[in-house]
This record gives sequence, structure tokens and C-alpha cells, in this order.
Amino acid sequence: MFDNVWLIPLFPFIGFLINGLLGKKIKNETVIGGIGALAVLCSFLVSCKTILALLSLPGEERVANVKVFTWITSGSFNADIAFLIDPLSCVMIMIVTGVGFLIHVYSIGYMHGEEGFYRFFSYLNLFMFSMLLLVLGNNLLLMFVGWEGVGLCSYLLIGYYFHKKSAGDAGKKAFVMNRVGDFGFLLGTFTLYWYMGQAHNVWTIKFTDLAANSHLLPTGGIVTAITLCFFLGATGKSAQIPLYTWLPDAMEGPTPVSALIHAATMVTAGVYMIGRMNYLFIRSPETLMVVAVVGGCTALFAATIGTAQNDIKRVLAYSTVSQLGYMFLAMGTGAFAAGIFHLMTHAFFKACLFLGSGAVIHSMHHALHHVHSHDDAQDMRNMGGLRSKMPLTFLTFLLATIAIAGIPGFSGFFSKDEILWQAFSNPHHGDLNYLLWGMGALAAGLTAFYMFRLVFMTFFGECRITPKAKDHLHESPMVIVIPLIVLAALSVVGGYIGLPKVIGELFGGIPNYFEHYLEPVFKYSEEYMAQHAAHAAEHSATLEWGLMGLSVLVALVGITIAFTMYVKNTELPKRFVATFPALHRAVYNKWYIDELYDYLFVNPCKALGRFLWKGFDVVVVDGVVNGVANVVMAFSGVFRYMQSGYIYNYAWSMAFGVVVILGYYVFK
Amino acid sequence: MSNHLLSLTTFLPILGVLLLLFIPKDSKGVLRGVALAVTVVTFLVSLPILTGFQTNAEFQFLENVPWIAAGPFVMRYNVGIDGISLWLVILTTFIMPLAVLSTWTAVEEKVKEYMICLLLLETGMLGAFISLDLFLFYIFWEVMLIPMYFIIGIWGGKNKIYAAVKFFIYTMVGSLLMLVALIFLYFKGLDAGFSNFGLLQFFDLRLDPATQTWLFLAFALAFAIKVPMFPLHTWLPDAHTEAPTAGSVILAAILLKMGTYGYVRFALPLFPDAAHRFTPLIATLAVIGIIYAALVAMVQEDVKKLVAYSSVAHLGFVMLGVFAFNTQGITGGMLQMLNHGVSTGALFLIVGFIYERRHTRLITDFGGLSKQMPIFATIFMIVTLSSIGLPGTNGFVGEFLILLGSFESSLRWWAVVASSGVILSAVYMLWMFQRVMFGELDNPKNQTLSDLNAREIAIMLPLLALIFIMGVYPNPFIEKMDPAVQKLVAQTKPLGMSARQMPAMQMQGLPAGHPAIPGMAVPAVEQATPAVADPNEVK
Amino acid sequence: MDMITIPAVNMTPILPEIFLSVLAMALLLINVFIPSGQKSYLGYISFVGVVAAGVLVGAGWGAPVESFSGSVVQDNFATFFKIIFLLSAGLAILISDQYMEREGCNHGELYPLILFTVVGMMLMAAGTDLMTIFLGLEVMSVALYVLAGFNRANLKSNEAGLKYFLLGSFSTGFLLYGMALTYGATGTTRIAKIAAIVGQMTVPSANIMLVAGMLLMLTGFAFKVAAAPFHMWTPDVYEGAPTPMTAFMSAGPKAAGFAALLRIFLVALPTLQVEWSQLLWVLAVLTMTVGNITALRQDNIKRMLAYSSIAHAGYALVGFAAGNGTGAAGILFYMLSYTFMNIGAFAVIILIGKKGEANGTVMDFAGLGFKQPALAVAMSVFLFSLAGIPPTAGFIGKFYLFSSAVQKGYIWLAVIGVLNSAASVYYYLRVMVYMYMKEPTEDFEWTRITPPIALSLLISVAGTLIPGIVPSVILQFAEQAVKLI
Amino acid sequence: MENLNSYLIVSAILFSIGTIGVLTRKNAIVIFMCIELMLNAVNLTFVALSRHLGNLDGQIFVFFVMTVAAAEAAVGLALMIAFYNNKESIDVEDINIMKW
Repeated sequence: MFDNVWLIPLFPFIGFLINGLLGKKIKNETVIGGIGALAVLCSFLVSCKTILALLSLPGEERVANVKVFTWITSGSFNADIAFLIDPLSCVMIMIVTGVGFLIHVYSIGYMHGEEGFYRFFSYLNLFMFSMLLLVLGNNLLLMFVGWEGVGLCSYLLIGYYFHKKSAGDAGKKAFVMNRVGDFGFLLGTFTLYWYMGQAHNVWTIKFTDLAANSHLLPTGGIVTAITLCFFLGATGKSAQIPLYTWLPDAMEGPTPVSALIHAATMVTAGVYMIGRMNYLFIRSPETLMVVAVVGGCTALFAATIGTAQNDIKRVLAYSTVSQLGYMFLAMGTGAFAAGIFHLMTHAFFKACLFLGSGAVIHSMHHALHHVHSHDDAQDMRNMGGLRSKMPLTFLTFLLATIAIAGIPGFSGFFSKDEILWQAFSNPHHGDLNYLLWGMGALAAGLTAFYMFRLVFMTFFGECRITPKAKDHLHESPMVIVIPLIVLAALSVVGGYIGLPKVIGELFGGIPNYFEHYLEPVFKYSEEYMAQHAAHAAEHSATLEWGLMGLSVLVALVGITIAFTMYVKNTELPKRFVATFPALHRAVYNKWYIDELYDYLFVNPCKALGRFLWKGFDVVVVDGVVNGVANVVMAFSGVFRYMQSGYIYNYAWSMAFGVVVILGYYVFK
Repeated sequence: MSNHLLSLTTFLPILGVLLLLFIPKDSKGVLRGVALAVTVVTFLVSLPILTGFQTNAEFQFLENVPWIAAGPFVMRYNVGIDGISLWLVILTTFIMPLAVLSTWTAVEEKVKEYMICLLLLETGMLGAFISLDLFLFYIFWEVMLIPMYFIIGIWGGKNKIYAAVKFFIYTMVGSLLMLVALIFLYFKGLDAGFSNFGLLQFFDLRLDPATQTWLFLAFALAFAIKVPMFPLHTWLPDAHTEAPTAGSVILAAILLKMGTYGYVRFALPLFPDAAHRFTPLIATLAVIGIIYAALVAMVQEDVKKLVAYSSVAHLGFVMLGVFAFNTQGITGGMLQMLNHGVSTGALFLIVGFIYERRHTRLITDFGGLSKQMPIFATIFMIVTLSSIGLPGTNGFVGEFLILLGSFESSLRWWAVVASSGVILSAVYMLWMFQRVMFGELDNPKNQTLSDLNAREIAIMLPLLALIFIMGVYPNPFIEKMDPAVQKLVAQTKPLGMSARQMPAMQMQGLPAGHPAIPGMAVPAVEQATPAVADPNEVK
Repeated sequence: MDMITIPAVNMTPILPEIFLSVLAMALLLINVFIPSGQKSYLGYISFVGVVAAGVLVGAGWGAPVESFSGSVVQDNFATFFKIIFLLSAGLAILISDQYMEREGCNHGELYPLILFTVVGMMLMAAGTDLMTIFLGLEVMSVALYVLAGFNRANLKSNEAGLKYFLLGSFSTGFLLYGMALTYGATGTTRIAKIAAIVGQMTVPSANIMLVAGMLLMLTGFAFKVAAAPFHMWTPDVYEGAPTPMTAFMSAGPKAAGFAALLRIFLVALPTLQVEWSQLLWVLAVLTMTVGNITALRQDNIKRMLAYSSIAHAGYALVGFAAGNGTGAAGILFYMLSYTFMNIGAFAVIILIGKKGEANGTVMDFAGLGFKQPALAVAMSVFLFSLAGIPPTAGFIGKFYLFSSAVQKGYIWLAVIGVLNSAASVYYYLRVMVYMYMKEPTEDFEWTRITPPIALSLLISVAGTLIPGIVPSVILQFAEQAVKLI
Repeated sequence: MENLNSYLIVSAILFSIGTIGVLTRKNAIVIFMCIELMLNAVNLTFVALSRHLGNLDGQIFVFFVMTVAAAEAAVGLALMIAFYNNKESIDVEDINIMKW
């Protein structure tokens, strides 16, 4: 019944081929954009059909492998081009194609008039293809294909404005950091394959086979190694500490790219991957702890940086890093469903935010261009008061901001609160739970602060560009606004399919649909947890209500501070900077992490390379080679001068030979 | 006819040389055309080999006729191919027309001699791949050197003489020692009742470990120089930098394969026990090569040199795979040999294209070419990605199987280190790509560059097609070579281990709930020992 | 009155020698009547004579025929070597004409002298008595001294002749002394008898007189084949002698030296093989190494080839040290191919050279590759063959020689040999570097190739390439030749 | 002929004197005379041995040596004259244009 799932990735691929090969000839933007968007729409429709088909099955049967052809077979190793359909992959394809389609539509308007319009759409379609492979792949290797493929598209799209050096640098940085992660992914794959094979003669990398045999795996030990490797992969792709620095730089790409790749879909691949292999992760408490701590730290750490950035997209980028941290926090506490839930709601509101910011930038750019100003169209210090100029954008942006800030009733609240509650009450990490919750809650406050800071700086107050330019500011065309509205609506209502238990009970026992839906995927982990957890999960409705209130309170405090600083008393930030200059400088410069990495990795590598080349290759290796030659040559010189030209010398040599030979044999 | 297909393919280029001799040297167009036609015909003639090849482990298209018989020596013209050499033969005939095309306009002087050299080279290379007689193989192996020496030395860059002589003597030293080993092996064979240099019978000759060690060392040295393996690699960057495009392409795509092919066809099956003994050493050198070459490539200023170092790294992977001694590793190694031929060949072509336009290869002289040369940019990008082993391209399949194979074998920790090569390859290739293609188009000389012309695109298209075909659907390639690889795996099982089946060759499973990471080291070491050195076996 | 009965002597075995001697003497007479500008005709006549002698020699292939009470033999071994001598002489005659004209010393005596040399060499190869061998050696040497100094007006040539003469006579002293001691130890000079007597000794190596005799003979021949440390005359003489004579000297007399060595050591003294094998092992290594390494730094191409010829003597000694059938056959094959490749190379040198031995450096080959492609290709073939790179006769020869060492168990000797080969590649390649990879420094003035030289080049190239690709026939001849000794 | 050894010793001494002469003298003619001395030392050996062994081979050999020595002398002196013509010296110190 899932025979045609292969169409899902195929459509975007066809779109990619058409636009990539013929785009330059087509020239017509509407056709190119149309083809791009249509391809994704078709995928979306097939995805809808697929998820409906899936839902029509009973819970335990909701899993299917669809093989297209055999890809690699070598000895015991086998990898197919085959797709896995289960609730998890279905929810992912829905997000990817759904949000993807909206962003494609948006791009038609946003990229209007750009040089290489066709290139953009072909890359975007290629990305969709890769992402769908990643999500649908039924084995580790195919997932890896998508995994690297999205990395490539990310690279290409970040470097879309390739004539800007910063864009190229950012693209390369993203790719390389992803590769570090991929290194982990590969090692994880190898170790898993090798271990399962040699220990239990299960030579497979197919997810369903692995899941079926996961009971063979020990707890901890080798599984910790495997999962840590995979987690390294996840940190690369999903921009977690220590590999997060590429994501803010990735904002060099066009805004729709940031929305699609660097917010809604690609960066969540790490989360998806952990969800996909939950049966492995649950077997290693150590890894879970690492995941949770890294997630929590990233959530908090990125949030701090977000508070001091002035580039509108960078704020959102750090916000993305921070929100991804939440998802990992969820995964690390074994709340896989909650993590995926947050993944979904985050896709809605963060896509909305990015697209909104794109609309703002677009408008700003347009206005500044008109007056030939070279001011930065992305710098919030140049914005302000856009509320009146771009009402629809403002409204959608505000809704999404409220959602991300975790105000009750909006989607972000439900998903984030679920995570915080799980962080506090999960049975895995003991006393560490308090710290995890604390980090999460504090990050929530900071999130509310910097998001509202952004809103206030952008949409409120006085417009800070020249009045002449101001006249050119205007609302974006409908092709841009409609996706915003759809996404804003989703940000508001998207949370209701996963109501927390306590709230659901309040409204007469509405179940957590989302969790229920994903249950077949995580069932094994749930059961395993129930048996092996370090301590019982805490279940106290009162406590949950209390914590919920607390987190809302923290968010409100954040908003209030932002309001005070950026609307009421705009002198405050300056004073704050004056009071704590070092702190501000550190935060503003992103805690100097990039510099640290340069110092620790990049420069030593280059220096080592240079040394090995000039020092080792040229001096030692070639030195030996040429040295041997020179020694031989030196001997040549010596022998040559023995040839003196005098007969008696030659005669001496002969006589010497005779004497030595005779002497040796006669007297030996 | 069909039973002489291999000879026909091999010696067609020689016929082409005879033809060229009668063409006046000033009619350059005719000379080029004839050379191209000859290589294309050779390729077409080689296709029936591919289609007629039966997928099994046997050697096929055999020809075995007397050649030399004097004193104790009997050499026969004994040729044939199996799944391993099949692809290398096809690769050779496939690359040659492209190589001829690549210097269509770049080589303006001494065209006749140039084309003659290329054709002679083709015969030499094909001959070496199909030889099943050790002596015949050696002859072809050496004969290859001569045209390549001239190609580098005559049509090379400004430091061509140093590069050419270095190339020649470096290779000579290794191969002459191999010659001694070969003679020694032959006399051992005579003692065992063999009557000629036929390779296949020697596979059954299980020499005593000490002898194997010495012979293996001699063979391994010759092949290691050709591969080239760290630290014997320094001739390669020089040779590549100085050689004309076609020279570099052939050097990278085919000539280097001689080394790895030598291991697969000769060093491993002839001396399996010694090969196992030296596995840790060779794997270590291979891994050092991967990392080392990547680091050095990163800081190169000359694009061609960078690509040359990347070759060293890629072939490090091949060596690692081959020395995993299991199906995946060797299959991966073989695939990677083909991949490297395609991708690095393509990279050298690309470097040739811009060199022809700008007469410089310094990275700093470029920048922003994407704007001026979009088609070039796209092709360059694809090839770059193939070179760094992006999934979906050919490079990935080979690299993955190599790493997987070596991870399964005793070379687990080597595989771990080698895997980091995938990071480094991305660093140096993309950094280079970025500096050449991205950024401002600020150099006025670059602002007038023209994009690729039809000829150049025509050269690249087959390579691009292969990059994707081999990446997306590598199974036909694997299937054809699989029986031969399986046979090789069986042949190279060390004594005393043959009872255990692959992949049960791996050490017995870890006990469930084995302690965490530190525990992993224990089985790795345990397992490495039997393959590494069994003291009783040696003495 | 008693009649002196002349014993019946079978003259057939020395028919070629007689023929050549008579021809040479006749030429000396004819020379008187030929005006000085037309001495070339003597060359043509002698070339025809050499070919005719070749036919006579070739007819002797088959079962051995002894004569002069067993002091001369016509066997395959001798025949093979005689062919080599005749080839070297023939080629030398072909390349002499143009050179001698240019240097203004085309005296008619040249050709008879070459023929006398050949007669001497033939006696060396055919001699089965120390006396015959000595006689042959001296006939060869005395003629060679003159040939080396043939260009009377040229100081270098004078010096070459004088040096060769003094040192050659000096070495003759040792050789003779060795022969005397051997005679003393065995009571005979007949090789077969020596073999029989030495074979009966219980511990021949304890007989100091015999051992000393053997060693002294070895040193004497080592001088002729230019083995270190008796090689030092070689570069100077080769450099100074007229180029065609250098070519001749490097091929023929060297082969003759080996012929005598092989005959004496393998036939008369096989029971002492342990001793001389050891010694030759050392000599081979020393000779190869000194020759090759010194050649690396030579600019004068004749001198370079002189050192290279020392090195080649070293390779041949490898086969000799092995002392087995393969080694002996290898030497035979090698000497034959060396004749082709070396004389061929010297022919090219003659064509490059200018009056007064000018243009004799490696640098003067610059740009030859594309000015004279055919000539350069020929030179490349010779050089590749000298370097031992397939598919040339030089490679097959080296392969055979090193194989014999391996067969004998002298692996290290073979290893040192191939390493030497690798080093030698450098200086051979250097010539090719100049030919193909450097631009000519000045306008390249081209001397016409005369038909004789063209013929010699053609023969040399064929003789270098064909045995390289299909060596079977010649190798089988060589194997047969050494089977009898 | 009981005391063969004394003949042999004498001839060995003569041979050595000749050799040392070759090595130490600088005049080409003198060197050549030393070589002749060596050859004659050998002749003495041959004759003594021949007498001792009671066969004539050694003595025949001596005839050959003497003949050859004569021929050598002729050629040698001719070469020296040719050299002298060009260089006006036959001192071996002067015979070294070619070296290295």
C-alpha cells in the first residue's frame, strides 16, 4: 500500500533536474519557481496519502519497508535503496514537505530578480530530495546519503552569494563541521554493524532489523560508544555544542534557506536520527546523560549569545541552536516523543520567524537600495517601527514570537513545557534533573527576552533609517505573506495535538494524540525504561502545574525586561553595556568560541600541514631521497679524482689489487 | 577473433603508432585525429571484453603461447583477465581517448612524438593489467615507464627534468628489486616442479614464511613506490605538477593503479602469510598517508599539487581496504581504484582547463571564476564532491566499503583514524574550490576567461556520468569483480586461519555487557595479534 | 738423412683466422697502391672480408673439432665468440671511415690492424692451450695499442696508446707469471690436461703455486675486461682513442677477455670454483659500483661510456661469479648485445662529433631529439638497452646474468647489481634529457650520415631490439655454446 | 736440478724488481725496460720449470714470450716516438691530459 512512496523524493529530484539543467534556458521566474514549488507540492500530497494510509492501519502494523533496488552488496554487507514508512518518518515527511512547500512558495517572491534564480530553486529541490532520503531511508547508509546530501545543499545554498567571501567561508565551515559529525556517524555505523555481526551474526544496517535485534545489545559498554559516535554526528548536523558555530554563520545564505534548512528541517535531522535509533540510545544511560547535558547547555549557552546580537537573522540563528538544545534535552531524558513534538512546533514557528525576518530584510533592502544607502539591511539597529509599515508581517511574527517564548495556549508552550517537565521528572539522571530543568527554564527566560528584544527593536519605536528610505518600506507581496499566515496559524494551533497530560485531563481527558501516534516507534524504549530506569519517574500533577507556572513566569519576566529595555527606557541597554563592558563584549563576540576553534584546530592544522610539507616532505623525505643521490654523487667525485691520469698511479692500483688478492688467498 | 580480444586491445595502440609514423609531423590535426581514433577504437574493441566477461572467478579471454625458452627459463605470452583486472582494462581504454582529447590544443609542439608516447603508454598499461606471466608483467611494467618519462620530460613544466628523472629512477629502484625477487621466486617454482613463469601456478606455492617475507618486501616496495605510499610519495607531486594534463590524468587514473593492482594481483596472493605479517605496517603507512597527504594538500598553493597530494590520500584508502583482507575491504579498494581514476582524472583535466586558459595554477591567482565560467563551476563542483566521497557519487561507495571492511578486520583502529580523513578531504578540497571559484572576480585576467568549450564538455561528460552511475548503482561493478575478490580473500587467508570462515574470521564475540570504550581496545589488540605476527610461523 | 715429418694438421678450425691474416697482409700491400684520399676502399674490402670470415666461422657451428694437437679447437663456444668479434670488427669498420676522414687520419693500415686484432681475439676464444691464448692475447693487444694511438697527430690519441701499451704490457707480465706458475703446478699448458691434473688433486686449493697462478691469470684478464681495480686505464684510453676504435675496444677485446677467462676457469679450474667465485663476487661488486658511480659525473660522453663499460664488465662478472651454465650463457648473450648497443651508441657519438674530437660532451646532444629524430630514437634505444630497460637486449642480458647469481644463491650480488643498474639509469637518462628535453645551445650543424654508418646503426638497432623482444634463438645458441665447455 | 726453488726465488725477485720499477720510474722507456725485466723473470721461471718437469712446453712458451716482447717493443717505441713528437717528453708525469 506504500508502493508509491518513492515518488516522494522523486518529485523534488525531477524538479532539481529540470531547473538545474534547463533553468538557465527557461529564464521565466514563474515557471522555474512554479516547477520547484509544484514538485514539493506533489511530494506533500503523496506524503498526505501515505500518512493517511498509515493511520488506517492498526498501531502495531504501522511499519513498512519499500525496496526500490539493491544498491551495494558486498559479502555480508547489503544496502538497498529502500524506504521505511512508520509514524516517525511520516510525521517528518509531512513537516519537510509541508513547511518546504510553503517556503518554496515564499521564495518565488523573495528571490525575485536574483541572479541565478534557477540555481536557487534547483538547489532547494535537491535539498528536499536529500532531506526526504534522510528521513525515509530504511538503513543507516541511505540515511547517511541524505545526511550528507542535505549537508551539501546547505553548503551550496549558504554559498549562494558565492562572490561574497563570507558566504563561501560560511558554507565551507558548515560543510566541514558537518563532516566532523559525519565522521561520528560513520564510526557509529561501522561499530554497530561490526558489533552486531561478529557478536550475534546479525550483519545489517537496516533500521527495522536493528530494532528487532536490539535486545541482543548490552546495556552501556559498546552501545555507549556507538551511540556517542552517532551523537557526534547529531551535534554536527544539529548544531549542538561543540559543533554549533557553523549555524550562525550559515545565515549568509538567503533567508528562505535559513528558514527551511537551518531552522525547520535539516538541523533537526540529528534529533530525528536519535529518535530513529531510540532503542540504541535508551540502552546507554551514559549517552543519554551526555545528550541531555549537551542539549541543556546548548539551549542555555546559545540563548545567552542571542541576547546581544544585532543582526536579525543571527538572533534567530542562535535561537535555533538554543531550541535544538531543547530537543536534545528531551531526547536525552528519554522523552523522544516530546523531542519530536518540539521539532514539529519549532518547525512552524521558527520557519515563520525566519520568513518574517526575511520579509523585513527584503523590505529594508529594497528601501535602502532605493536611496543608495549601504547600511546593513539586516541590522536591527537600523530598523524600528516597522509595525505600521508591515502589519501582516508584524502580526505573524508576533504570534510566532509568543509561541517560541512559551506563552500558554500557543504551540511552543506545550512542547517546551513537556520537555521541561520531562527534564525534571525523568527517571534517568537522578539529581542532575534539577540542573537540567534549571538550564531549560533559564534558557526559556532568555528566549523570551531576546525574542521580544528582537520584536521591539524591529517593529516598535522609531524607524532608524533615513526618512527618505522609510517611504520605500512597504508590506511584502502576497506570495510572501500567505506562507507567513499559514505558518503563524500553525504556530498557534500546532500544539494542540500534543497536549500535556495534566492539561488534557483538565479538559476532560483529551489524550496526547501526538505521543500516542508515535508510540509504536518508541514503544520498545518505553518498555525498556520502565524496566531499567534508575529511579521511578515522578508523577505529581501538582508539581507539574507548579513547574509549568514557574516556567511561564520566567518567560514573562524575560518579556518584561525586554519591554523595559527596548521600549520604555531605551537608554538602559547602553548603560548596561557601559556597566559590564567585558561581559557584553564576550557575549557580543559569541564568547570567542570561533576564535578558540581557530586557535585550537584550524591554525594548528594549517601549521602542521605547512610543517609537514615544507619540513617533512621537502626536507626529510625528499632530503633522504636527494641525500642518497648526493652521497652517491659525492662518491662519484671521490672515485673520479682517484683517476689521476698518471700511469704509475694506475699501475699502483693494479699492483695493489694483485698483492691484496694474492695475499688474501696465499695467507688465509 | 574473440579469443585474441585482449591482445588486439593491447596492441592496437602499437598499430596506431606505426600509422602515426607515416604521417608528416606538421599535419597536427591529422595526427591528433588518428591518435584519437585509435584510442576510441581501442575502447570500442575492449567493450566486448566487458560484455563477454562471465561473472565467475576464472581467468578469461586466455591466450597462452610460447615466447621465450632458454636454459632454465620458460616465458610464455600468457594473458587473461578476471573480475579484478577487467575493470582496470576498461578504465584504461576509457581514459585514453579523454587523455588524448585533453591536450588537443595544449600540446602544440612535437604533436607526433607526443601522440606516439601516449599510444605506447596505453599498450604498456594494458599489457601489465592482462599479463598472467610474471616475466611478461615485468616487461610491460617497465615499458610503461619510458613513454611516461618522455611525456613528463618533454612536454612538462619548467622543472620537468627533475620530475621526470625522479619519477624514472624512483620507480626503477623498486622494480629492479622486484625483478630479483621475481627471479628468486621462479627458481623456487622450478624446485617445486613448475616449468614456466605462469602466475597462476605460483598462487599454490606456499613458501616458507622467511622467504615470503623477503619476497613480499621486494614486491611491496616496488608497488608501494608506484602507489605511492607514504613516505615514498614525493615523486608524485613533482611528476604531477610538471606533467602535461594528459600525463597527469593517465598517471593518476591508471599508472598509480599499477601499484595497488600489483598488491592485489601479486604481492597478496603470492605471499599471503608475509602480507598478513606486514599488514600493521602497511596499514599504518596507508593511514599516515591519508592524514599526512590531506594536511599537506591543505596548505598547497598550486592546484595541481593539491590534487596530487589528494591522490596520495585516496590511494592510502585503497591500500587500507586491500589490506583488510575481506570482501568489503578489497571490493572497496578495487572500486576506489576505479573511482580515483575517474575523479582524480577529472580533477586533473579540470586543472588542465584552467591552466590552459590562464597559464598559472596558483590558487591565489584565481577567485570568483564561478561567475565567469558557470558550466566549469558546476562540473568542478561535482568532481570535487566525488573526490571528497559525497554519497551519491562514486567516491563514497568505495570509501565506505573500505572503511567498513577495514573496520571489520584487524585494522579497526586504523579505520577509525582513516575515517577522519573524510573530514580533512572536505577541508582541503572545498577550501581550494572556494578560493578558486568563489569570492570576488577581482583579477582582471580572470574577467575575460571563457567557459568550457564543446570539446572540453565532451571530455567531462562521460566522467560525470560515471561519477553518478558508480555512485548510485555500483552493483554491476561489484558483481563482476565479486567472484574474483572472493577468490582472492580465500587465497590470502593466512595459514591456520583458513578453517575459520569470513567474516567469522573476526575474533569471537564480545561478551554481552562488555565494559565501555576502554574495553573495546582489548578485543582489537587480541584480534590483531594472530594476523600480525605469529612468532612460531616466522621462525 | 732423417726426414722431418710434418704432422698432419687439420687447418679447418683456424681457417677464418688464416683467411683474415692473409687478407690483412694483402691489404697492407694493396694499401701502398691506393692514393691517400681513397682509403675507404680498404674499409669496404675488409668489411666484405669480415662478412666472409663470418660465413666461415658460422659454418663451423656444431661438433667440436680439435687441431694442433689440441691447442686450438673449433667449438660452439669459440664460434659464438668469433661471431661477436667479427660483428664488432664489422661495425667498427663501418663507422671508421667517416670519422677517420674527418680527423684526417684515414691511413690504410687501420683496417689490417683491425683484422689482426680480430685474429688475435679469435685465437683467444679458440685456444685451448695457455700458449695459444697468450699468443692470441698478444696479437690482439699489440694491434690494439696501435689502434688506440692511431691518430698520430692527436696528443690524446698518443697518450691513450702509450698508456694502454704500458699498462697492458704490465698486466701481461702478471698474466704470464700466472701461466708460468700454473704450468709449474700442473706440468702442462694444455687446458684439458690442466683440468685433468687439477681434478686429481685432493685439495687443489692447498696448492699455493696453482692458486697463485690462477689468481695472477685472473688479474691479467681482469685488466683486459676492465675489472676494478685493474680498470683504471679504461677511461683514459677510451677517451683518447679514435672513437670507432673505442667502440671496437669496448666490445671485441672485452668479449675476448671473457672468452679466455671462461675457457680457463670453467674448463681448467672448475675444482677451484669456490675460491675464484668468492673473488669474482667481490670484483663484480667493485667493478659495477666504481664504474657506475664514477660515470655519474662525466660530461665527456666517451669517458662516460668508458666508465659504463667498466660497469658492464661488472655485470658480466656477476654471471662469471655465479659460474654456472646460466651465467656463462648470460655472458655470451650479454657480450653480443653489448656489442650492438655500445658500438651503436659510439656511432651516434661519431655523428655528433666534429673535427678534432670536438662536440664530445653530453651537452652537445642538446636538442638532437627533434632535429634528428631517427638518430635520437636509435640513441635512446642504445641507452635504454645499456640501462637494462625492456624491451631491449640489454635487459634480457642483465636478466640472465642476475638470474644466474640468484640461481647460485648470490642474492645479494643480484641485489647490488640491480641497485647499480638503477644508479646507472641516471647517467644514461642524462643523455636523453639533453636530447629531448633541452633546447640546442647553438645552431645545430649537421654532418651527413654516410651509408656505412647508417648501415651500422641499422644493424645495431636491430641487434638491440630484436633479441630484446624475441631473445629465444640467441639465448638457445648461447646455451648450446656453453654446454660444451 | 735439485734446487728449483732458488731459480724460482730468483725469478720472483726479478719480477718484483721489475714491478717496483714500473711503479716508481718516471721515464716511459725505463718503465718499458722494467716490464721487459718482468717478462724475462717469467721466462726464467718457465725455463726452470720446464727443466724441472722435464717437458718442453715451458721452453716453447719462452720463445713465444720473446717474440711477443720484440713485437711489443717495436710498437711501444713507435708509440713513444709519436708521443714525443707531439709533447717532446716521454716522462710519464707529462702523460696526463686525460684524467678524472
